[in-house]
Amino acid sequence: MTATLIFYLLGAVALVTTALAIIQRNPVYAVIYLVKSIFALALIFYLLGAPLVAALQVIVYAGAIMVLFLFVIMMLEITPVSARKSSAPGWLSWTPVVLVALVLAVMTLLLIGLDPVAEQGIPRWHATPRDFGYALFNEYALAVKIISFQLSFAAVGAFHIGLTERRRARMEKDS
Amino acid sequence: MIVPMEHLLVLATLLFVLGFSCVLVRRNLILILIGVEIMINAVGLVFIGAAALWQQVDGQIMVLLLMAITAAEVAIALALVVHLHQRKQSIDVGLFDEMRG
Amino acid sequence: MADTLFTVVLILAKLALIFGVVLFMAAYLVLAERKILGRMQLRYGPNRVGPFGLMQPLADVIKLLTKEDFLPARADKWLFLVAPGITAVTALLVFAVVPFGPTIEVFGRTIPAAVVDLNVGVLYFLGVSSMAVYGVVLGGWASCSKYSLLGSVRGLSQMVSYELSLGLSLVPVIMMARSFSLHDIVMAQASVPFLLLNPVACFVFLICILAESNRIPFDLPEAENELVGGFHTEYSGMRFGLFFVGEYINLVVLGSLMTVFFLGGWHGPWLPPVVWFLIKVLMVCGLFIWIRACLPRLRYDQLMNLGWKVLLPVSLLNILVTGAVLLGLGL
Amino acid sequence: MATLLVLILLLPLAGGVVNACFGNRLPRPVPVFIATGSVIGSFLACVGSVTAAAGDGYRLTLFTWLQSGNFTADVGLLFDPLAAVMALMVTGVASLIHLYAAGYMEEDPDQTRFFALLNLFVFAMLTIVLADNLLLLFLGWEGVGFCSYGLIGFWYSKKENADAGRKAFIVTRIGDLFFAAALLWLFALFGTIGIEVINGRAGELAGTTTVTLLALLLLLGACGKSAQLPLMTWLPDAMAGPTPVSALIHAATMVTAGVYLLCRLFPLVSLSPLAMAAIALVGVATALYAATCALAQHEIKRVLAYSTMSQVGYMFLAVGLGSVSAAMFHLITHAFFKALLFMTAGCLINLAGHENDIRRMGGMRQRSQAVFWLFSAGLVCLAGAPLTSGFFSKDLILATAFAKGDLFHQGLYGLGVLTAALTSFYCFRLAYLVFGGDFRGEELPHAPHALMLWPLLPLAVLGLGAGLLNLPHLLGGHSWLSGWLAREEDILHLSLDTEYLLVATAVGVFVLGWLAAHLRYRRFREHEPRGLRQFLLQGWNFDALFARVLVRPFRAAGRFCSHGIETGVIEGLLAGCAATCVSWGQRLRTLADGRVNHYLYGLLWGMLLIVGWFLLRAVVS
Repeated sequence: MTATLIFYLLGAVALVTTALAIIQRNPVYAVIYLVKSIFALALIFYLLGAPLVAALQVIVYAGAIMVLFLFVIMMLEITPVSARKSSAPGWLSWTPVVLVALVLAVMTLLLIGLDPVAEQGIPRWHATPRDFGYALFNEYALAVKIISFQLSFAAVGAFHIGLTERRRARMEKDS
Repeated sequence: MIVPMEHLLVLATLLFVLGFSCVLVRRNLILILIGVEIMINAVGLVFIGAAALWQQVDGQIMVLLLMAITAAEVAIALALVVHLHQRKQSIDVGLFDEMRG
Repeated sequence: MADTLFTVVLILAKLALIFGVVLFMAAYLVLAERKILGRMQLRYGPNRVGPFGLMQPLADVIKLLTKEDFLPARADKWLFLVAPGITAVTALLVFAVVPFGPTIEVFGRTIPAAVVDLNVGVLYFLGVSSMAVYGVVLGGWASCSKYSLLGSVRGLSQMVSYELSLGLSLVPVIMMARSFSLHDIVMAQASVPFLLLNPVACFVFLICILAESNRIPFDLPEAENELVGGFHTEYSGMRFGLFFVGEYINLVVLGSLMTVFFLGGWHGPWLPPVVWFLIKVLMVCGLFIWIRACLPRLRYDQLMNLGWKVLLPVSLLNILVTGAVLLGLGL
Repeated sequence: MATLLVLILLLPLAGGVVNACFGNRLPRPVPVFIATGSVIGSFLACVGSVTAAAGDGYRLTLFTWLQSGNFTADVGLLFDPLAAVMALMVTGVASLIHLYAAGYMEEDPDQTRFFALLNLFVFAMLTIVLADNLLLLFLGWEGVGFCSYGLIGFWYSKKENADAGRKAFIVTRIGDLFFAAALLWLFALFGTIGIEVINGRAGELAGTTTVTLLALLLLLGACGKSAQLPLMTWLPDAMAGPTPVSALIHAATMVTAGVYLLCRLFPLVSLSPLAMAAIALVGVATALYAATCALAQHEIKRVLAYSTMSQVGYMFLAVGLGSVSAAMFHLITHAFFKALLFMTAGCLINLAGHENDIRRMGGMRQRSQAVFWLFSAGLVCLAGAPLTSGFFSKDLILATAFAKGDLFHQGLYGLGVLTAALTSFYCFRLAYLVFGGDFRGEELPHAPHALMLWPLLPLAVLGLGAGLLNLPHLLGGHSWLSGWLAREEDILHLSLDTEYLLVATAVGVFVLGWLAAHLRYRRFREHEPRGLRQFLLQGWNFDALFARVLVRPFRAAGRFCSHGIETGVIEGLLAGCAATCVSWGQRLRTLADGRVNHYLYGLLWGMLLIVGWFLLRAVVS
């Protein structure tokens, strides 16, 4: 009972903060609201029996990805002043979005109405880190490897993109 | 039983639409990326809900993989943002239209 | 219903206790640091307020509270006000999972000597401590000052670099304890602390928490002599105090985590467990102060190189070695 | 025996290939020796193997050339009496012409190429003669066409020569097309292309339209090679080539290939009376046409070219009359005396100082007695003077026509006699113009090389005496050639009176022609070619006619295709398509405006469409 209430509360928080995040002019605020949204989502994950994923959600999204965003925002000195100049979505530009949202909402409701499984509630259940680890490294070992490769590719790619001309020239001279 | 699955799906859909509309409407590159993150989160929520519904850990693993992919994506994307900012001193996506027909 | 009520009351009681103890410790750590530093530099340190200067923390608090709460003109008001709180609160939040003693039996029920005993305690610690950086970053950014912003950016990159190694250095601990729960980790060290079993992980962890706490030799975000105080340049009064206290709370928290992960927690002969725990935490804090007195500050690129090119490979290798050894021993 | 037979073919081929590949690196006279020696060797091999041809002939399959499904083409040789006679004639005349050419071409810088082509020509001609299947024959057929092209245009730096070569090549190609069609049809009918098989099974087709059409196709093919109506226009122009070429190709061998082809497939061709009549008619018409044209020509070689056409027409007439031996008899005698005439004409041209025009000759007898006698010998043979070979062979054809008895053949006979009278006339016209009176040109004489005279002597002897080969019974002969060819039915059995009458007619027209020429050309009179004279000089204006009837419509069609269809329709269509694509692309490129969110809208609506479709289906079901 309490859990259900908390779920709706968290869901509302997530929706509101996300909505606030996307209408911010200042990207720093957007990031902060999003962090809140991520926290709410992480708690929902916890409620849904995924404590490990909830923790990872906080560590990875809030602790690393959003921090990276902040880092870039600050490094580029996208101050509220300069941000104000560049991005100001007028009311008109939201109309197609609203339209899309309406269509999507109708479709979702239709889908839910059609799907018998959706009627079921989500049972109380929770996955221990042990279950999680076993499944991850047995059934999904290949996926883990592929993801690892992808991460290393991304590291190399980011390094390459991040090289400035001067550093690139220096590296070529060295090699 | 915490909550009906459909409510969770509605929540995820709304989050997804919010993220998508952010990507569609905003012109700030960083905010567009944030919209992408929101969408990925919404997808993760569906995965977690499905995992709980079927009481299978697979959905949670998918979320973990999703996070890894997101991390890679963000690394590249932010590097690109820095690069683009170096070129134009701005991250307004409307300025980067050299690929137009 | 009564059961739930009892649990809530108990948690609140433990919270109050921990708040009190930690804040007290933080306040007197400040004094201790000043005293020790003074002695090490052949000075006296504060000794005017109260006997041996023991009332000095109280005086500081009064001073900070009565000072003008200054707000820079172009600052982002809301964030500027919130940021110091984040630092202090995240540091305190970590304490929720730190066990300071064995479970105790009260009125026929088992009560863990921690606010909550999460089964993903380690991840909770990592998650919350990764939030700590927001206080530094947002505070510096909201000040709308070049020094503050530079301090924030430094803090950010430092945090991102070292958090990875921090997490990875804990993986061997989890592997050896076969649990994410801090209580289980402590129980696993009943005979031998992990410091002796896996000194490499302990060393990496130590360096990383030094960086996390923004203390010398990793105090680049504040660096008085280049950034005029870094992220808290523009802060004054109680908000500065919050940053200040947060830093020392952090010191205590990290000290207790060091104790939990590597020093065997409350385990120890003769003395009661809580006392052992306190002694160990204080020893770690003393080590921190000692390091501050002895080491120079790293240059920024040295800091980055150390993080990415030394600590990260070492901790990764350590995981491999630990795993191989555990497999070899058939554990 | 097989070795000798192969050598007949292989020696000219080897000579040609060696000369073509290495001739230019060999010292000057060596290529000539190789060429001449190889042909003489081939002739000797022929002589050596001639006994094998007696009776049914000798067959030799060397290897399988092509195999595809049930189609098989062997490289096989069929050395039967017909082939033997032809091969002997070809190699023999070719040997003498090679010797002559060695003298004639002595100073030409390009003689290696000349002799290589000449050798290859001999090889190709022998392939036609010896082939045992039609495809191999066709290969030789094309081979002689190619060599003829190369040799007519030998001095290709002059445009007329190159044009003449092209004309010969293209016109004969028209005939080849019909021959190829006949070949394919025969394969379709019989499932084989072996000449003997086809001849053996030809009876199955007796009386059908198919055989008529086949025979007509073969006739058209033969017409192309043999310069018969209507594909005859190339031969006079082919005189642009060197004289030995004219002698070898356009008198003795290649132009008779058509006759040989018809003789080869005579069992097939003879099954259709209609086709036989057509052959006879084509033959006599060409004979008459060419004789009239020869009356008005100014150039000595063109006169001879038209006479060649006329004499080949006689041979066609003989085939059409059903007398293979008469055709072959005339073919052989004609080869001798026409080769002789051409080569002597070459000597005369040299003597007149490289002057072709007989109006600028005259008095040549004073310049060289030997040439005079040699040329006279050729001319009397051509004119059909009694007891010369030409007299016998031509008389045999005319007698055969007369012996058929019906009105059609009587008409043919009449035309043949008329042609004979014209032949006699133009022969003596030539003789009077060349030898009579005084020299009318200006150029200094250029004495012919000794090698250009000595090979003519055997030809003169053969030309005068070859009548012995098939001497009729009237004169105590035994029609040896007909016997050798196993064509006893060709031997005429006429009453003595009729024979005498025919001989008398022949002698009469000969004398008549002589007298008329004597009266007209005893003294040279210059005439402007005008009216009928001009008409005849231009070969009845057939070139102009063809140009108007064939070439111009063809050009117009080509121009229509290239300008109207190619440029207008095809390129227009393509350009239109391209322009449409470009304009649509220009319109569509505005869609790609480089705005990420616009792309995303497209993505979104597409996704919604798909999901909506599935939803709709789910709702409906």
